[in-house]
Amino acid sequence: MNGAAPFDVERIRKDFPILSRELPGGRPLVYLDSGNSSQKPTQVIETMREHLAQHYGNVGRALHALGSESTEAYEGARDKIAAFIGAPSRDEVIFTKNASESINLVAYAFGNPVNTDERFKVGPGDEIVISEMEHHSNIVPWQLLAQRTGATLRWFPVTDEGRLDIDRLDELVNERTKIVSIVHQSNVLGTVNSESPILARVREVGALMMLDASQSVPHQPVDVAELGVDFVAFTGHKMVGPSGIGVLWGRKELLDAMPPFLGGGEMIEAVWMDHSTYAPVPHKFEAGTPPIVEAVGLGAAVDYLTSIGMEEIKRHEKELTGYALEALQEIPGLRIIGPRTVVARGGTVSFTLEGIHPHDVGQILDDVYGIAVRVGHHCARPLHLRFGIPATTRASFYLYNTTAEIDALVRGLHHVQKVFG
Amino acid sequence: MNGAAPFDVERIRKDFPILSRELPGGRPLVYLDSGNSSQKPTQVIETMREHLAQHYGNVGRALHALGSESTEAYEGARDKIAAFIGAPSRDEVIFTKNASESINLVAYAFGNPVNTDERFKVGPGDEIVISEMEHHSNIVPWQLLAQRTGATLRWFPVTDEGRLDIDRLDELVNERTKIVSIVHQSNVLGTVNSESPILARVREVGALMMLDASQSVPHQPVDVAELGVDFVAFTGHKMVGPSGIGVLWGRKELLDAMPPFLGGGEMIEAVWMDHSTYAPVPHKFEAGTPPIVEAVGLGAAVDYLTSIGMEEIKRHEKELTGYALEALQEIPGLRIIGPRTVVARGGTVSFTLEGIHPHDVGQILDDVYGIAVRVGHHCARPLHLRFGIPATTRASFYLYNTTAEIDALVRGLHHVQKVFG
Amino acid sequence: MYQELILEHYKHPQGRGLREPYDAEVHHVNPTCGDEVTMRVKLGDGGKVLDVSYDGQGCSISQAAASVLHELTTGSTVAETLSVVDEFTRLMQGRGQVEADEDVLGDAVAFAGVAKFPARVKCALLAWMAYKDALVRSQA
Amino acid sequence: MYQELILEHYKHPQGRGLREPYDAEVHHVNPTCGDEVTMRVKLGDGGKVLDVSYDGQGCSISQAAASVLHELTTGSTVAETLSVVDEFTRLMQGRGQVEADEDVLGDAVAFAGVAKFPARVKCALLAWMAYKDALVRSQA
Ligand SMILES: Cc1ncc(COP(=O)(O)O)c(C=O)c1O
Ligand SMILES: Cc1ncc(COP(=O)(O)O)c(C=O)c1O
Repeated sequence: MNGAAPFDVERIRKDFPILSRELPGGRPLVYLDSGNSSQKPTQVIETMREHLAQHYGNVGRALHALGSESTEAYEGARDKIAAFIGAPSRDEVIFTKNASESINLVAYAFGNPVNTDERFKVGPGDEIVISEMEHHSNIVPWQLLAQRTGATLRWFPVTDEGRLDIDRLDELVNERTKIVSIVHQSNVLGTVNSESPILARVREVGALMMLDASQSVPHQPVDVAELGVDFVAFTGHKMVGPSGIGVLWGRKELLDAMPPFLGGGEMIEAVWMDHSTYAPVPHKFEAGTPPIVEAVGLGAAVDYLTSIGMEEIKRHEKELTGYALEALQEIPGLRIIGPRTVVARGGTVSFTLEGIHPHDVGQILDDVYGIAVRVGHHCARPLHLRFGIPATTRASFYLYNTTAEIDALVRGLHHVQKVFG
Repeated sequence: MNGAAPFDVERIRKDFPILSRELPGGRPLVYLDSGNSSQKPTQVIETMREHLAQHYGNVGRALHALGSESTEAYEGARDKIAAFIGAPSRDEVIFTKNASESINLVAYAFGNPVNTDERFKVGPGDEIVISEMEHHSNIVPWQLLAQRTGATLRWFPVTDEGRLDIDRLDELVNERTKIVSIVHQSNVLGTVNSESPILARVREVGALMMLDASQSVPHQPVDVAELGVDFVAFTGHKMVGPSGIGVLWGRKELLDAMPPFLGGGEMIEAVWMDHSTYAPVPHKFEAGTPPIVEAVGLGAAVDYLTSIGMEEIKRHEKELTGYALEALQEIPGLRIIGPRTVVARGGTVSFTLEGIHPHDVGQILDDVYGIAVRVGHHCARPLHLRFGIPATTRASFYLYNTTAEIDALVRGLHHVQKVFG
Repeated sequence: MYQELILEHYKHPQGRGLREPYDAEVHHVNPTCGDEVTMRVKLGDGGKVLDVSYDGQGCSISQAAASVLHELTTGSTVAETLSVVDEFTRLMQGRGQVEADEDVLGDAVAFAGVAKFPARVKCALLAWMAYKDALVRSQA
Repeated sequence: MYQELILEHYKHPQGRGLREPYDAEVHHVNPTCGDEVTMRVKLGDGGKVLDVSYDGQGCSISQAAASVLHELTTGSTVAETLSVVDEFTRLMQGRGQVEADEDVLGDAVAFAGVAKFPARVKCALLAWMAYKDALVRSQA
């Protein structure tokens, strides 16, 4: 892709300074927690440093040289991200602080008494549909909306294999549905959901549809126009970008119809003491000084990912996932929560070890081998309740991971079993 | 203060790499736009770089070594900021993305049908009080609240000298008032408002009071306990810290009583599909992955400011302001908008030049001399309407500015007058 | 950016002042910086632009643009002036990357430097957008 | 952090199981990780702790902590056990900076390493907080 050099994981690892770091006690770092947050390449870190040290100024407001340089870098980042996700217009890319804010922004557009657009009216009798495999960030905003407005929250169940159960799609999504918000790739199961059957039904009943793409945009080519949904949320820190920046993509026509969310500088056209008019999107939704350097860093992240090629990254992760699924299933007492084959799933593998609590698994992996995995409910407690377990251990892979690291994980798990044997 | 070295502006300037940068065309940079956003010292830039390159992990959720290092750095930054503003408890310091989000967070706590606390109930007949000298970020959130709830927005006028006019305090703040939100230091006039007479009346009528301290916390010692108000908002990028981070300080008892604002990961205690319980403050208001590296950078910024001493910074800026006020008033046709003496004002000087539009002033200062000032309404359009002018030119000073830079400004303004003479 | 020609037009605006008769009058404002222009257009037979009169306030760029516009449009045909408007708009929105067509733009070429300053582009375009609007209304 | 003693208590919990008679029963949950403990306390004359019985599920730290607690409290007086609770809490909340008092803590000193892991401190404290709660209720 892009005529880039062939995928070379050792070369890629050199771009990430932290990967050659030693942990206290001389442990090497084996970072298998990118689903939680990814590491950053020098290209991103240096772009941010350089911007802070030589080009920083506030954006939008300043006419002077630094203000122009910052504004150009900030708006240039918007162009890059629009291109990266195939947005029909750059104005559809809104910078937020994280995926959570992106989802809340959309949730707060509903049931606002000031807004008269039918599509965003929500009250008792109206329904909002999510799923049992959502991250808390795609559950709680909708719970809060339901509480504020009296609407009803409903959800798709999950099958034993960790797939979305859409058997009752036609009943769940119906004339009372205002919005359906579903995760694109589960941060626990690894499952990649196919949005098309749901979207078809959503269109039939005249509802809107949002995708939480926090775990898909970093790991596979995502084209929002191709997806065809109305809103897509994702977050910078999971895609080799900095913390403090997220993205909401939305159809311009809908963004135009939505009321403002946060009020303040930059999101206005003109202000009087008793009323205001608002700037056109995307600025309408970017109140106050935005995460300037963070957006610039995310632009550099997108450049970096593109230079490697998203198809290549996906292929590499698929290889790792296949390797890991096979190796892990040979460990006695290990139960994978989620699909056991690489079909329609990403590089996130959650599991339990019989008789050993995930906290203990994670702690020993870290203490003894420097292996960073995540343990707990991964901000998806209802999904764990569904499987009747309080917690899992999760290994998640990215472009810089190797099969040797998976071997280390397997060795580590054997040791854990010995300690608790 | 702190037994620090005596204030040495030349030494301080060396900490800010951008200040020795050359602009295109070989112009030196004369940065007089810190009221818009401040520059960053190496200490902040390097702390962020180092964290990204060697210690980055997600906070709160991860048990592993990097997760602990990041969590410690992030929560350590909270400790530093709590100490910097004299917060009675570290849990009262909430990280947001900017001051605008901080103010919106408080505004959204009012009139939420889910919340039953009397103090946050707002409806028709209730009143919200701001002032005519507010930044849009302390106007629009309250307009939006008034629109959502039917409450009435009222405001203190501003005197011709650019002071808050509290003559009608007792009428403006009354039994119907729910909250008064006022700027601590005006970003246009430089005026520093005394909160105490207003606060006394606010307490009499049982309302709440918020201070927008975006322009005071960077420039003078601010002790929230001493101020005695209920909420204080400020922003990282104006206090030598990074973009993408703001702070809300609030009394714990009130924060506890407020409903959550953004929903998502990290702000919960436990989640079921149909309801959730929430984490204690500050985490209740920090949904999703926070601006981790930005908080760490803000911690370094606060360390830096403390090492210089806030009293010293205030004194230095007062000197600059006195010098500038005197020099500027000698320019024929120049009218200062705001107090003309250094009493109860900070280092922000806005003015008009007869017959020359501020855009032209700013452009020539920048093009010819590399002097960065801000021109326009500085996100305070109602204040400009009050003075019957569409725009002003604003010079704003910080710890790294010199009297030589003010001399350059004066020379530049003379040149502007020659061009348009 | 402050070409001699721009300053000349700013200090000595051509055709300034609102005149009778006119077919349409428009008032345009740039809310972010407060620049304003009121513009009247009088058309004649054969699509002739008989008069463009205006008044306004704002920065040198916005006011000089109105003066240059007056000069370039008065006496031409609507069709001719529209191609100037188009070319000027293209130049202004080109972020400094677009080569100006001097043959079409005449004096307005002096504004080429403005295109590099996104914040000022709106100032330069204010009068031209008002003119386009006034044309539409005259012909309606 | 995984001291032999902790693993021993985890694999061979002392006094586990809910027993009769009891004065109070409490159920504590750590919502972030799902660790749970149910605890019963039976007090006797002179503030004697006659039995502390418990059941639960969770990580080795939380479960071993309950077992150690059973050993340290059963047979002591309420006053004595409260000073152990206080010292254990102080140790756990000390972020690894606090020196443990072995004389007071006995076997519980094995948990000192946990204090360096903020995320695990709650696990270690779960049973101890439940015990304190149960005491209050027994005496109420
Ligand atoms: C007085 C005042 N309040 C609020 C703000 C908003 O801060 P931010 O843009 O960081 O949200 C600013 C600065 O822009 C300000 O000067
Ligand atoms: C599926 C999913 N949705 C939403 C989020 C929230 O992202 P953020 O924490 O950046 O708001 C995450 C990651 O934490 C996630 O994995």
